[in-house]
Amino acid sequence: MDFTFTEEQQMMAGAFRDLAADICSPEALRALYDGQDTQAEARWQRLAEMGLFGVLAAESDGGMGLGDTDFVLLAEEAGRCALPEPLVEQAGVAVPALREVTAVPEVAALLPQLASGVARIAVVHPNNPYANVPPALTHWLACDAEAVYLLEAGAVEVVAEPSVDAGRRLQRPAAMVPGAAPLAGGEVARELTERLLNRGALFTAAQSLGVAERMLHISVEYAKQRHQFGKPIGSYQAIKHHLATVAVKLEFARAVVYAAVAHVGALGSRSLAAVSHAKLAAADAADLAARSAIQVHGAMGYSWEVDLHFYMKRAWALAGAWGDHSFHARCVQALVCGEAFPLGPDQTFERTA
Amino acid sequence: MDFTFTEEQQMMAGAFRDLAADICSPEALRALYDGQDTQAEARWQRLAEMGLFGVLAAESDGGMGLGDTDFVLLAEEAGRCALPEPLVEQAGVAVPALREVTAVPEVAALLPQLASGVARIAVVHPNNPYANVPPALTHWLACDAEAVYLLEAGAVEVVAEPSVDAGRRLQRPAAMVPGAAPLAGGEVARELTERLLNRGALFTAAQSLGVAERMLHISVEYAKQRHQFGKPIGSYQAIKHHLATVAVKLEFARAVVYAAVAHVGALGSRSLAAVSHAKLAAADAADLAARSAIQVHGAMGYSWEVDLHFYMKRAWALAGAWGDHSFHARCVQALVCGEAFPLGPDQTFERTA
Amino acid sequence: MAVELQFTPEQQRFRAEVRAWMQAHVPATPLKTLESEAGFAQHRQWERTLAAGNWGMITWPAQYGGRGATLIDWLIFEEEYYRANAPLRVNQNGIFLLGPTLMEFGTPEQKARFLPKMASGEEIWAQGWSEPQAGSDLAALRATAVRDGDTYVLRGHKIWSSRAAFADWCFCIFRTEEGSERHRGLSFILVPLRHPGVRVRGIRQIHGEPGFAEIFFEDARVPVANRLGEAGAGWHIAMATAGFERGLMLRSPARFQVAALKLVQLWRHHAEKADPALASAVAQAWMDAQAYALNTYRTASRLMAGGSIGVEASLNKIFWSELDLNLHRTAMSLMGARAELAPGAPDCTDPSWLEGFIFSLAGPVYAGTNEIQRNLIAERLLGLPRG
Amino acid sequence: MAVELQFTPEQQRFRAEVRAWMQAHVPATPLKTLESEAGFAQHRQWERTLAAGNWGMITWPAQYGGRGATLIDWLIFEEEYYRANAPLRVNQNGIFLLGPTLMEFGTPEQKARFLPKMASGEEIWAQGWSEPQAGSDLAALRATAVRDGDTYVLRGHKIWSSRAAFADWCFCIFRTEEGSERHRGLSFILVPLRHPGVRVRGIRQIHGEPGFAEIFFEDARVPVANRLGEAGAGWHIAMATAGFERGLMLRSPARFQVAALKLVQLWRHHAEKADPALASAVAQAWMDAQAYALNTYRTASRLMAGGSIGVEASLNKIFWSELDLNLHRTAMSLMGARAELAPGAPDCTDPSWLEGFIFSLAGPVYAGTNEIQRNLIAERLLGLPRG
Repeated sequence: MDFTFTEEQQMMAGAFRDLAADICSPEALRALYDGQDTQAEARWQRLAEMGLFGVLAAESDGGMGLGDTDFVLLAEEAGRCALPEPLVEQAGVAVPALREVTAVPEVAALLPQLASGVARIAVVHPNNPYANVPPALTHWLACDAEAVYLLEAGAVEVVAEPSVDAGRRLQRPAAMVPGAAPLAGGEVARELTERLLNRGALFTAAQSLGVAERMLHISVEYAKQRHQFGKPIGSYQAIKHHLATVAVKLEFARAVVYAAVAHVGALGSRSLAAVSHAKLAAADAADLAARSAIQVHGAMGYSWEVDLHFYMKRAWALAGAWGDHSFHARCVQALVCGEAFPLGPDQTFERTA
Repeated sequence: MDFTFTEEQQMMAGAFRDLAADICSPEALRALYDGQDTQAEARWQRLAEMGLFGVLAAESDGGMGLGDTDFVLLAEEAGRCALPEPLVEQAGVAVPALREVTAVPEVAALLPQLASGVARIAVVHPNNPYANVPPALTHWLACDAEAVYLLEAGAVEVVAEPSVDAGRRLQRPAAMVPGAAPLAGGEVARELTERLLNRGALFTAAQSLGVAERMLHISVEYAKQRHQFGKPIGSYQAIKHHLATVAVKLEFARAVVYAAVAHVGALGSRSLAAVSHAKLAAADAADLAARSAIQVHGAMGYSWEVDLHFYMKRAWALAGAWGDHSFHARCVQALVCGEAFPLGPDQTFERTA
Repeated sequence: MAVELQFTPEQQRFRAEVRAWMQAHVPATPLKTLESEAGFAQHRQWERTLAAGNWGMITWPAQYGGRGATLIDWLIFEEEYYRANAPLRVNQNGIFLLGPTLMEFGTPEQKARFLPKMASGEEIWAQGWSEPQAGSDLAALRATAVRDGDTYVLRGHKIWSSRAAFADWCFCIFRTEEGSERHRGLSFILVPLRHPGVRVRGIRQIHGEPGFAEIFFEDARVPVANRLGEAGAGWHIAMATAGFERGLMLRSPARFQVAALKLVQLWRHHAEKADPALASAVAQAWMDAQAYALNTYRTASRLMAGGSIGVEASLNKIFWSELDLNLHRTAMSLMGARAELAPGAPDCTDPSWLEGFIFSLAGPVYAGTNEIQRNLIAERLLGLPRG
Repeated sequence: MAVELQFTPEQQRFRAEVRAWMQAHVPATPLKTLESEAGFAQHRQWERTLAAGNWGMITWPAQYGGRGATLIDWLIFEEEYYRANAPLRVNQNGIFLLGPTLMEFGTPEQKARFLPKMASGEEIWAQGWSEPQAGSDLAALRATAVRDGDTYVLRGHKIWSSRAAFADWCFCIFRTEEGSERHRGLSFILVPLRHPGVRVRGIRQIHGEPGFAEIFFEDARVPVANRLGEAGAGWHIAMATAGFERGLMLRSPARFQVAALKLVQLWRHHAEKADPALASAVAQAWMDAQAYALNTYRTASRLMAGGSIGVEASLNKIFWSELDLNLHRTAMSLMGARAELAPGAPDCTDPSWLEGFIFSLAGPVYAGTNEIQRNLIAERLLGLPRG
């Protein structure tokens, strides 16, 4: 029983954070918002150089062969810097899913390409209808309860669905080439689809933690320097209590997200509840952080010229991605109120439903 | 279109408030809580002397022949002083209900007695299973969707159901004399029962307003005189914001309750929604006032020796009386989300469903 | 018997008249946003149409282009206005804020010069009060107007000025007494925006449009006759204007009732897969909009019976801003994955939800933050000691 | 790989051992409330039973009657303790607060004199810190201990002293330096409660039972040897004790997880007629109890890896107190008309909900109000300036 991350895990996250400060600074996001995003490919290359796309890939595929726990802090950093590229979907969702079907030759061939970042994949799921698409997309991973498809980008007709978050390039597949053969069907497809959603939701929750902490940090700094009525607004109890309340929500959401990592590879009601709980708790923390940030910044927080809005919009976007509030809330309500698995103080870390 | 009360209406409420200060002071409530309540009959007499039981009774029955709007401020005062006796149930609920069935000789004979306070009635309804019983009870008014019964006290076997609010003497009818003849059945009974609930819920909401305002007042006074860290706690922003938030909730609940008075005599979905809205808004205001009062008083508010708990317990009790939260919330949800009547800005004062 | 909550036959006739006119005149296709130049021009034209129908500001006296209507009539007008989905009022700073202020403090010449063109929508007004270092703490403002014969020379930097990007005139507060502090030595001055030494720069909002502007005064000269009231009376007059802003006119309930109705319809569309708790949020939104409407009529009755608006303004501000935020947050939850889609995205079925949500975020902070309103309530209504 | 959230075989064996012992020893019929004299005696007896099984305070070192158990073992013990519905710990002031304080600051004689009898449940302790004018602002306390040779003469009035109505001893803070102010000149003194010059008066709580007591010191004399630490070190020691109070021991998550499970069962009983929004409140209660448990294990891991508890204590205090309040408010809503029924009313099916609700109301205000905790978080965790 140990809830602490290893030094290696923290160092890798720290290294990514340093990289992000370089390639995904507020200035970079401003350029992107002003329609001059020339850096997408360059960012992708830098992420690839650090090997981030291969964290969950097998070493035999050129990956690091690490586990979900090693990835969760990276997803958090991707949220903290509001990374535009879908690192999380490719490295955290698609790769581990495809590792379940390496028997399929095209998958075996693709995995090393995905791990190196040469191939770029977008993932759609019934609960994630709008895929955040990488630069120079090469493949789609699409699924429903019946079947999972791996398709070349050219084989899919797409519709662009611009987001209020200019850092997300959303597309929706409009039609696939007729008669595309599914990667998997039946039980295998059902399980793949469930695990895809588990990882998508959990690593989205981790991003929400990161973006929430970023907004809290920005608000605290602003509250220290902005003066009103002759003293820093951060010395007023109302401001203090807003931000302290965010800190509380964030602290406990963090524990829930980290604990849920152990469930993403599993199936069954207890894992579904743990993942949905994580998604809800992290989204709530990010939502509160955003509203409190506006309270603290006043009209200033409402301005395009202040960094805050990059992270606020990411928080709004993540709330609806990989299962929206209703989906995850109904999931927890049905399982808990229906006692789908034993509840109680001795059950905190149980895995099996 | 006029939302103001007449001087007469305000004077009558003021007179009752003065009387309450005399017969229903915190000292009187303390005696009652300490089990030495010798004043119930005396209080009843004083209420009768002021003619309060006859406010809604016909002048021909010795009443004042006034309307529900004239009674709502009195119900509010009954809440403000946490009156133990069921003035509201007898004068505000039973009398107007019985006036609909004066064709029944025993009703015609009873009304003058109820208006004068000589007769004392308790009212049970499917949504108000525990009746607050007056001293020297003489009659029961009991109803369900099928039938309405008027019974002599002796004819009903009752079970005492003590409340955490020592100011409420609750009883539940366990059995009636077999074969008692209903006052009314069929459609008449259904309508009587619906209007009984409307008045019971609306005048309970008015009492919640009064008890909420009392708790706010007590908290404000305490916050002015209690010092911590060298200044009155009422000068701290956290305390100010707690109490200001109560004031906001109370202000708007008041408008909702006063507007709903016009609906209690009517039938149909719009009236049900207006009354349920009033019950919910007033109960929410009282609940928030109680929690904020505890916040302001600290451990002191938690003590038997401070007046606050008399009013806090009344607030809790009223929340479940005459339709609990779930009943009224489901009612509004079903009617509004189901668009049972036209919604929109031109509909604010519509009466018909 | 009082608390008579039915409209009189006259009021019902008035409602019918407004409804008929709106049906006949409200543009079938919604106007472009008034935060764009083209949209601003369209909204200016709409104000002319309203004025032509004598609907510009019905509560104003007839001699200024009004109808001398009562507050109740005003509320009825707004109900029909929003019910008809009529355009936003680009003229609102004029008709709700400066207009009443001019009537109270203006000279006959000032009234004659400014009110008719305001009424006709010919001149659109902006408000120039806040400064980078003077937001909630307005008395900290620094912009100066130095007297030079019959003119004032203006220097300073105003910010968060609504409508200013495309408006014609701005009513501002300047420090006219050198070395004066806080509330003293301020004057209320009317300044043309297309004028030498006046530079206007739009501030893009998080939705990308310039909802507000900054105004830079670089030795701009205006006649002393543009000063409203006495020199040094600026704070007093500004507080009166703020009173109008916090009064009943600006945030009439109809807007929220229309939004609540839309939310109910959104719920019905999503009910099958929605978190059942959102049903209670939807019902709460309707109840709150209804409560806000009822309390507004209650306040209007009080005012018409000779009362004056005081701290209720703060109660109203908190209530409508929280109701608006909760209502739009509920809508965003209901829309799920679609909530983030930008106006113009194929699957973005109704862009007004995202725009409304973003606008609602500003509610608790503008026109006096809700924190400040709570302090006012605690001190003025509840009588708690100042911090 | 870290974040390994499975119990070791040893930990699983330990859980089984606790479970078996609890099954064998927890009284079948619940004890009377420890706020009554008879109930207090029953709870004292239960402490003796626990001590006999060496379960009194498993985290204490063996020489003081403990098992030197880890924090994780402690959490497992609590899970089984609450799962078995075992009695409240009448001994908690001793084992959680004074015990650790004595181990850190006591002389060998003091440890030998007090710890064993504390461990055995023979001596039950009360806490005597607050005074009528010194609640949240503890440094304002006035009670004095005047040195007279080898004794202190105690004068003053303590209040909100938990367990004091029937306890044997009280650990108090007195002003030992005449004319000293605020945090200076205070000493930490152990006082017998059945003692000349010491008068204890129960304070009835809103549920009618004396949950707390007032203690009046009227020239009570205690030996100087009863002082813990140096004269004037009282504040420093009290802060250490407060640290233990805010630490992990006192509010272990199991209590809330058991309550959440009961709430789920209450929901299932009322689901048919309940506001569907209450389903989400029930699910939230379970999620929050789970989150509190997870975060407690997370903190425990950090502490076992050599970290120390700091401002997390404030985060915990806010989280559990709000979770407890929301959980019980939801239960009261679900019970509807029955919620107000007093224990003993025929239709009062489970009095623990009303009692728990009333207790939960105190959560946000005792052990440092949540306002104060938020100030601490803002200043110590977020680094915001002091007000």
